[in-house]
Amino acid sequence: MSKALPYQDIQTIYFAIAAVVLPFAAFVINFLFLGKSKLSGWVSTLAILVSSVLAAIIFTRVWNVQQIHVKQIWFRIGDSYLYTGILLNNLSVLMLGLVSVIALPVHIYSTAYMKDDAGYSRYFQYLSFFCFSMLALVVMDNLILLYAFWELVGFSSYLLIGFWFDRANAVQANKKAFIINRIGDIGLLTAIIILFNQYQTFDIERLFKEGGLIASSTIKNGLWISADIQTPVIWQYIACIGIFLGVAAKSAQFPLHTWLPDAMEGPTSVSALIHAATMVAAGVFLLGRVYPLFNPAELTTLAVIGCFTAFMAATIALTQNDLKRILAYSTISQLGYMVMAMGIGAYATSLFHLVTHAFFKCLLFLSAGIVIHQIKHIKEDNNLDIDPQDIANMGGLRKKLPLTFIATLIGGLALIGLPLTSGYLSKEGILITTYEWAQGKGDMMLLVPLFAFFTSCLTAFYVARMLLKVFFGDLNLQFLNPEIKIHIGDGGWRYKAPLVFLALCSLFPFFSFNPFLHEETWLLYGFSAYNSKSVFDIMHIAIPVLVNGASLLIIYYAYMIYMKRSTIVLPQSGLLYRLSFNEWYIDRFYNRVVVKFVLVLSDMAFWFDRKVIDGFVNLLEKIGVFTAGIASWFDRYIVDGILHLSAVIVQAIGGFARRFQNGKVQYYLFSMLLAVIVVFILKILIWN
Amino acid sequence: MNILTLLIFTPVLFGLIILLLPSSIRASFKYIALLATLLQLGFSIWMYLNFKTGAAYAGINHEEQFQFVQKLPWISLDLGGAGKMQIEYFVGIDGISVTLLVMTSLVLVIAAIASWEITSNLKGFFALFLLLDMAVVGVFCALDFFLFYTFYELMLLPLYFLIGMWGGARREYAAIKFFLYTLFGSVFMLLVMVGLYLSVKDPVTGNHTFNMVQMMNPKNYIDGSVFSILSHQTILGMPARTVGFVVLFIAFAIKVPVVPLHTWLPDAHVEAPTPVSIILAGILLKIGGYGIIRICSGIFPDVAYSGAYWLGLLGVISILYGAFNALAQRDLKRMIAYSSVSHMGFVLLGIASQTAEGISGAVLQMVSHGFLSTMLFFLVGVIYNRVHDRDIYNFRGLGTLMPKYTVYVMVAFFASLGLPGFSAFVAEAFSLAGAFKSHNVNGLLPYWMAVCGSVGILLSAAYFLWTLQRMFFGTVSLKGGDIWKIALTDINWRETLALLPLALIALVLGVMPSLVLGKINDSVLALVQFTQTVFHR
Amino acid sequence: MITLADFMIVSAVLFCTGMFIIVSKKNSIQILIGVELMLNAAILNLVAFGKYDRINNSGQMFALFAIVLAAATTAVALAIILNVYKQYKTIDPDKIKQLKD
Amino acid sequence: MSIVQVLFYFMGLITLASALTVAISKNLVRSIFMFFITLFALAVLYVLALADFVAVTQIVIYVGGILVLILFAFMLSGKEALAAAQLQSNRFISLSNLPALLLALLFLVVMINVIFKADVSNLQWIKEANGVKNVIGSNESMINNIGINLMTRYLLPFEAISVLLMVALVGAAHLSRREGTRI
Repeated sequence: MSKALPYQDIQTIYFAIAAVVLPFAAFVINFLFLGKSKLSGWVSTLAILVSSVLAAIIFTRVWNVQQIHVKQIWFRIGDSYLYTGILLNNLSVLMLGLVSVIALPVHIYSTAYMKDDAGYSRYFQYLSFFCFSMLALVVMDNLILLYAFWELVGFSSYLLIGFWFDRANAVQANKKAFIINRIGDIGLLTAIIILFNQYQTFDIERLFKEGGLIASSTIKNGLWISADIQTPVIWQYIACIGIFLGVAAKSAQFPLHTWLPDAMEGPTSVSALIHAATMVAAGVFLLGRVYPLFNPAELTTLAVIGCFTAFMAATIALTQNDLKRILAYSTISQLGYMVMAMGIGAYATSLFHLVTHAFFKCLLFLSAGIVIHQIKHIKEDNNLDIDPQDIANMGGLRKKLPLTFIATLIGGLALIGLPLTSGYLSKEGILITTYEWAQGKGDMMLLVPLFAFFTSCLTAFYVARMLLKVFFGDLNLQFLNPEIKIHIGDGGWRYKAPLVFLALCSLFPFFSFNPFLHEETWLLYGFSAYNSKSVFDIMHIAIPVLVNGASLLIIYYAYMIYMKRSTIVLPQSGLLYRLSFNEWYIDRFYNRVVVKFVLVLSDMAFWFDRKVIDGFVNLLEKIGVFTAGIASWFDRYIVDGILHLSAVIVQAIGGFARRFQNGKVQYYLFSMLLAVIVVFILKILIWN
Repeated sequence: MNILTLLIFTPVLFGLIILLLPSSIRASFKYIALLATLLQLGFSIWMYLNFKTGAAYAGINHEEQFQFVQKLPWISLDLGGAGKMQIEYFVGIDGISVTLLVMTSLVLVIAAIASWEITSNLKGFFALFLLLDMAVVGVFCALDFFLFYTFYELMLLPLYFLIGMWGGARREYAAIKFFLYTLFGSVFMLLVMVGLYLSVKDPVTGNHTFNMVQMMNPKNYIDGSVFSILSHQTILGMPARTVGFVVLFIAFAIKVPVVPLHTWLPDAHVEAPTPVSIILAGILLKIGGYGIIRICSGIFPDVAYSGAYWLGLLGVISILYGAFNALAQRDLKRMIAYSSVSHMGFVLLGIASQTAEGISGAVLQMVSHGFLSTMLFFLVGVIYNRVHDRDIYNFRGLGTLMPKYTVYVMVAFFASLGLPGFSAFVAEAFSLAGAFKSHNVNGLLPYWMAVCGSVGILLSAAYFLWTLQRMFFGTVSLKGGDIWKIALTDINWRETLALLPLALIALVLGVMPSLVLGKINDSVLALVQFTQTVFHR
Repeated sequence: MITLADFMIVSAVLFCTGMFIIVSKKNSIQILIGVELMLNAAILNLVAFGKYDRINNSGQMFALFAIVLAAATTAVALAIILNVYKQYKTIDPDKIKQLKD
Repeated sequence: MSIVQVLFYFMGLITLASALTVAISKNLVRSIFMFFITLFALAVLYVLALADFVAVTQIVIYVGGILVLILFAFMLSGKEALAAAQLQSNRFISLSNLPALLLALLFLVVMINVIFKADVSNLQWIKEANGVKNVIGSNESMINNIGINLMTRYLLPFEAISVLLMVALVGAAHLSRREGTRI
């Protein structure tokens, strides 16, 4: 420990360490010793239970009280030291508490939900590992470790999405999730490297605290000036873009959102914990951590992208038939709200929405899990060939699954943002702040609150559609297959307790005793330093009234459509419908253009490698062989040839001479005479 | 007895024993080889533990700071008027060598374990294996250029035969390609070596010397000699020192390998038997990186400084190009071979940055890649041994058939793609950080290089995950049908014995990089200090 | 007046005829005849020049010697031919190729 | 043109014609007889060259000795020789004879050339001989002179030749004796 701390703080730190490490210990125990045992679920649950208790204690000790930061040297590289440490401030303890508190019911739920699965222990290994990474992520005090756990969170998400690794879709989805997350990771890594280069430290506190290194650096004349380093300002933008990529990948913001709907291939309990409540919130958490880095223009961009994501995801959710996909898009949409809130400066409101959303979305997913589970039961009991997640098959489950219905209803209403729910508090806060923010920015920026309102209305519609299709009316399955037997119910306490707990947390009293005014939420006081102070005016009443009124109207409209089938329905073949149903063709675009492009590029690279580089090498080789051939030819025919030629000449002369030695006396005579005559002739011709 | 000498020559001793033993007990050869490598590992671990750190033991260009030094006259010829020819048996290590030595010894143990699969001509195989063992260890220890070169060349011969005799279908092509490539590099290296020899005088004895440490001191260069910095000699119109650097760099770049000199690697890997692949990827490539650090930037720091941009560029190209190529492969071994190209690109990028972070990252990456590529090739060997096929498309759903194997594959893959917690992450992150920082520190590399380099991390995720998804996940479906299904048994204790230490080391190095960085820091700092000051006017 | 040149031309033609016979004929006896023709050509020359040595008669004297010697050689040659014929059953010199290497 | 000259040319023509017939003739017997004619014609030519003694010797030794010897040899050599002789190419100008013919013609050309170039009639010693009248007259006999010279001036060669002749005769006798196993 670098500095002397009071005993209680040291204890807090140990608590924090224990809270983080316990799930890891559970993971190790499960991995090493409890390979097949059902005990593993309870080990993990126990670990997370203790973690959440510790987190609660830490929360009470740190929240709005103090900030604790301890660090220790991890290793030295060159001249710079890397530290490992724990930073407990309002943000991290909030997240610490949130993650462990959400994880606990999910664990309990999972022990029941996964009980028949062959990979039960493996599931809890992964889950514990995820909890460890996520908890560590929120308490780490430096960017490198933050990044490390950031990626480990992605990795555990990868493992969990591909939990049923023999399903082709699941492994496609987890690959996609990891790679898209990798894009974000690279952005984040680049940003971290840029910051390291600029400030020579990874320490979050030193960088981002009030009056810290970030705050004291300036941008002037196209240069980004910190204490002793000047960098072109473009690198500040790139750092922000990098962080945004990280956020977009983790929190499923446009354009990197496409992995999240596919990630629903994992077990539903996983979707509830990771892809609704915690991991996807890590992006927003990261934004919260590095908030001071962004300048107003960048924040505006952030707001616009968040708003766009919210709107886009909501439109897609309108037409999806897969229960989990609807929820996934609604998650994207709500995350868009959070990012937008960060962008407009509603730091605290954004985090508030994060928290409320975590609860009600987790609740929704767990309920959906029960619904799907039960439909699957029906499917298995009756050997039907249906998709258990398709809401077209459902209906009327209200009576069969009363608790689930109530839980879903509470979650749904919170998602819409109707009063008395926690969602109302946080969402209205965002909408109001958006409106206030846009007021001073010109007409274009008014589009942001406008779209935010519109998205809210859309939310009301798709939530209503989902609720109506699942719980109201009659069970479509029965309608289609009248003879099926149905034995379903809410399930045991391990299903019910988490639902009840989360449903309670999704109601207003948990956050504020005033069900209508979000300003009175205790959570907001924790971040007063960042949150833009807003004056209380008429809009604070007008906007909620307006939005809720519109929502109610929409719900009524949906009710008319789906229950009474009396109202005009938008055509299901129009451009808008197809756009929505096909998820704006973004995935298809990625597959057809980006992935193809990369694959083509890699094929080209390989072609280049084989044909050009290897071709060149082989050409050299051929030239070599050819030269060698020439050399050997030369050797054989020229060098040896000369030798052979002289031999041949000698031989020829010999042979020629030999022919005179044919034993014929006359021939000898003839030759002799010939020689004589030649001498004579020469004598006459030449020497005369 | 000097521990380094012991370390270098232990394997040869065992190799001789194997040669002398009758072939009738050939089954015991692998145990003898394993014993030799284990003994070597013991020595290197002892050295690692006794290795002193601190600025006073930095090494690099201070002969007295090297540790475990042994210096004996080896070839000493009186050439009359031309002075004395002075070649020494001079071995010693500093921070950069020590970690690589430990890595090498461990990889050799694994390679020895992997040699269980060899069934033909065991005597020849293990004798060559141990000869190779000696040569690679010798390269990391040698401080005399002539000795270095001797070991360097000595590696080629056993490798050529190991690939050419125990390899796959196209082994002869691969062996020849490998041999020619590396020979091409080293022949020119010989010329530069001689040039350096003629340029450098030992200040004590006044003779020409092959001592590499002496070569790093500009004062030892004879005025007007070819490589003297002051004389500005030229070769073919280019500055002589640049030519010398480039030639040496090419020699080592072939080993690393740097695009476009890499094409021997996939062929050699694909055709080589598993233990040779392991040695190739685990150790040989590191010799390239080590050579660039110790010799290229040690003896020609001025050129390394001025040419850093191009080095970095080659590094980035290697990263991206190797990654793209890996993405296009369908042969598992070839894919891993290309991924090696990509990962070694980080080494080059780190070295080019000439920052402490970059070079430390590069060395760490070499160590990490040594373990990980060993693991990867061992894993490929496992599956190849069972069904004699490596085509990614021919497998599906191995995760169900071979769960333990899949766990190791996942560990190896995720460690390779730079998952935090494994060694490659720290190495790659700091290589990139160093490359990025370099612009501010010494202005060598532009910012974008680091950014482009990081894209390589993304691509490595793409090809590893694609392979995982294609081969290991999904429902079981094999090209060879039920025969394969029976053949594909999960890993046995021997394979576990090889894989588990590697996986643990990758993990431990990821969590505690100080195990490596602690030893190399002083040397790296000294090197950075040295390259930036010594040869600059 | 018969000039020396006339004799010599006759002798030359005779000589050449003899030579032709020697070289071309496939019969040892004919070859012997050729030899005799050539000798005679020589003798003719000797005789013709012998006209200009009245005192010593060297030309005629050597002509006589030559004739006598020719007789002797012919005798020996014929003996050889006969022996060869006994040995080889032929007198074609082409068939007798023991000298060939 | 005197009668002597005509005779010379006539005899020369006979000599040459018969010699050529010897050369051309494929019939061995015929060629031997043609040779006989040649020798006679040559004897006449010797007479014309004022060497009557030589001419006589020629006839005696050649015609009487050598020719008979040859005929005997021919007869002794049996049928095969005869047949072989018959087998010879009967054409004078044939490919196998061509080299020989060419050679002979070349020699002829060269010799005639030499003869004309040498201008034998005007040789130094002939002129001198003419000067001191050391020329045999057409009406004097040289037999006396030859006999004296043979026993005085050319005694040594005469004796040497006699020895030689004896050796030759011994050799001929040795060769032709009937033993056959030797060689």
